[in-house]
Amino acid sequence: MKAFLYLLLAVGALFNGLGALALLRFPDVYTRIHGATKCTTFGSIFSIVAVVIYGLVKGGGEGGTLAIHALLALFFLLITNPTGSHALARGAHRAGVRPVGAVVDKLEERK
Amino acid sequence: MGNMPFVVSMILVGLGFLALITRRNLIKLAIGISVIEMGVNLFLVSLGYVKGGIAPIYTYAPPGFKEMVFPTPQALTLTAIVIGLATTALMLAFAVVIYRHRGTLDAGKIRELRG
Amino acid sequence: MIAELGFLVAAAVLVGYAFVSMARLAAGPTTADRAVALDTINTLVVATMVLLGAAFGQVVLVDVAIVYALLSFIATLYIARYMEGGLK
Amino acid sequence: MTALHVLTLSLVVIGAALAVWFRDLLASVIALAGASLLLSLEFYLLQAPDVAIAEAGIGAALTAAIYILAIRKTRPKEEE
Amino acid sequence: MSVIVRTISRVVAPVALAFGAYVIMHGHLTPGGGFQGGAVVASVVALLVVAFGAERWKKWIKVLLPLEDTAALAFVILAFLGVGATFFRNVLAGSGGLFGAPVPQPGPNPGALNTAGTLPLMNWAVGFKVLAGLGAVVLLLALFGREDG
Amino acid sequence: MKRWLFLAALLVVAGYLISGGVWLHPFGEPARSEMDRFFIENAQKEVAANNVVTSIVFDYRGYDTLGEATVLFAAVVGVALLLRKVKG
Repeated sequence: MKAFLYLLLAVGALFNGLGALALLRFPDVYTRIHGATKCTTFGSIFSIVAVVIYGLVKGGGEGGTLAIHALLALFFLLITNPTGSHALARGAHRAGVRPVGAVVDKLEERK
Repeated sequence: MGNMPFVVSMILVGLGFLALITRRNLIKLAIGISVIEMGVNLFLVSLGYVKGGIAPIYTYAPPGFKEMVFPTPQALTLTAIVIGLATTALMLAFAVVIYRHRGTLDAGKIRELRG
Repeated sequence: MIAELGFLVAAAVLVGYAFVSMARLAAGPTTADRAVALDTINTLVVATMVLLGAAFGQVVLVDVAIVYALLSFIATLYIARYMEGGLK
Repeated sequence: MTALHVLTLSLVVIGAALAVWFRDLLASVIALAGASLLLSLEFYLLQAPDVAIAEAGIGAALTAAIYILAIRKTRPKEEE
Repeated sequence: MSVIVRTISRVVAPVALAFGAYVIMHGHLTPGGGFQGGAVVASVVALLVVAFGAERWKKWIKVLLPLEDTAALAFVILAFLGVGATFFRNVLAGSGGLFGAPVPQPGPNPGALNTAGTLPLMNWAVGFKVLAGLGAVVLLLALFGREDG
Repeated sequence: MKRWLFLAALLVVAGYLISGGVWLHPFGEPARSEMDRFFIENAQKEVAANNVVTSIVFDYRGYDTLGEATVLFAAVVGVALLLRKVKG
């Protein structure tokens, strides 16, 4: 059980680290949005699910409340995080930021 | 570690004063005041911290707890944060109205264009 | 079942990643880069808060994480709307 | 514990310094929002969840909102 | 803003309102209270302004500004309830009526909702005050400077 | 000359502030604790609230909250007076 929790935490930390690395290494805004948002959201799922399982195993009123509240936090994170990234990518495109090294911009051609 | 929260709150206050002294944009001055506010809030809350204490809430507290963090500075900080937002909004409203009337946000130029 | 230490270490690692995001916030050439860094810090802090709530053994602390998860994207929306040229 | 305190406090100082240092007002506001976010994490570590919720609700959404609205109504750059 | 943001805002705004009500209602049991819950609900106003535009909510100012005054009045009246003994005396605590139950047992406990006397009522008053004040501030700043005012 | 004077004054103020932080009483061991211990021990009996902070905000130190409400009211009235367009 404990090993499983540690495995979940390690996977979560790994994916969050990949997201942070993407933020540092990728060349332009759109690839950074892609890497950072996707990896951190996916890694946070693992981290929070570890807390949920811990709460469920602990049981009682305290553990159940912990599991429910952590699941609520995960649910809201999953709803709001992609929305923010979508709005940000759209705003960056409207503001005139162009992708680095892009050969064709289909969104621009449609206008 | 040592007294790091106190030192950090002092550094925040110093940074805010630096912004207030060296910058002339009115919105930047509001940002400097916000930074000072952050420093003061951090100072108050860290004054009430007790080593090994838990949050001052009895709901689902761990059964064998020894200490509780002191609640009075937290109560004072709580009101200070809301007041801070309200006064920041008042400052920004003044900045917007001044820009509408004078066409500039520079504090020095506003003083020259008196009348 | 002493997993609290694991939660604490994982939280410290996540806060360490926030340094990388802060570097992008400092360096980012455009406003959008900085906003992406802010978004990443938001997600990392929410995960950290949930982990620390379990590590401290205090259930009531997790409410803070819910507030952050619910409200942190409003600032991102304002920045995006500003860059689109709205909010006139 | 100590390591978490040190990391979070350094991040708060970096965020506040960036907020003071940037010339672009929007970037400055973004750095201020980041510093406020990490300050809320520090309140959480100092076992003050009430203050952390207040700082979360106000620092995450409302401060950035009113600053960006005010910048939109005025000039985005700080003139030299 | 785009359709995606509007749809998600329609989902998130009621949920955030409900969570703000939870934070205000459980102010005497869990972290939270009038200030925090009011800030959460005022953030919902900010979300609606950015997602749907400010003109749509223009007439809300006429509601929010009087609501703030009314909530302030309610808070002062609640404070005057205990004026026989002292100002801000908690007269309802332990009286056995509404919100008058004593704490289940001293020390750590799961908590019960109808404890704490006038504190929940004051939480609601201050919550309405903060949400009305900060929401009105955001709306006024968003509406300033438009031609149709 | 003026710049050097400014830098010197800055250094003096920064040194003053930081030494004040360093030589305060140690972090985690508050100097005076009678009032807070009274609140922590008696909040459940007197106010019947589990959250000690709320019991302080609204009961023990209610005057602070009254003053806060006044300041918030004044700030909102000021913003409304500044930004509201006068009709007619």
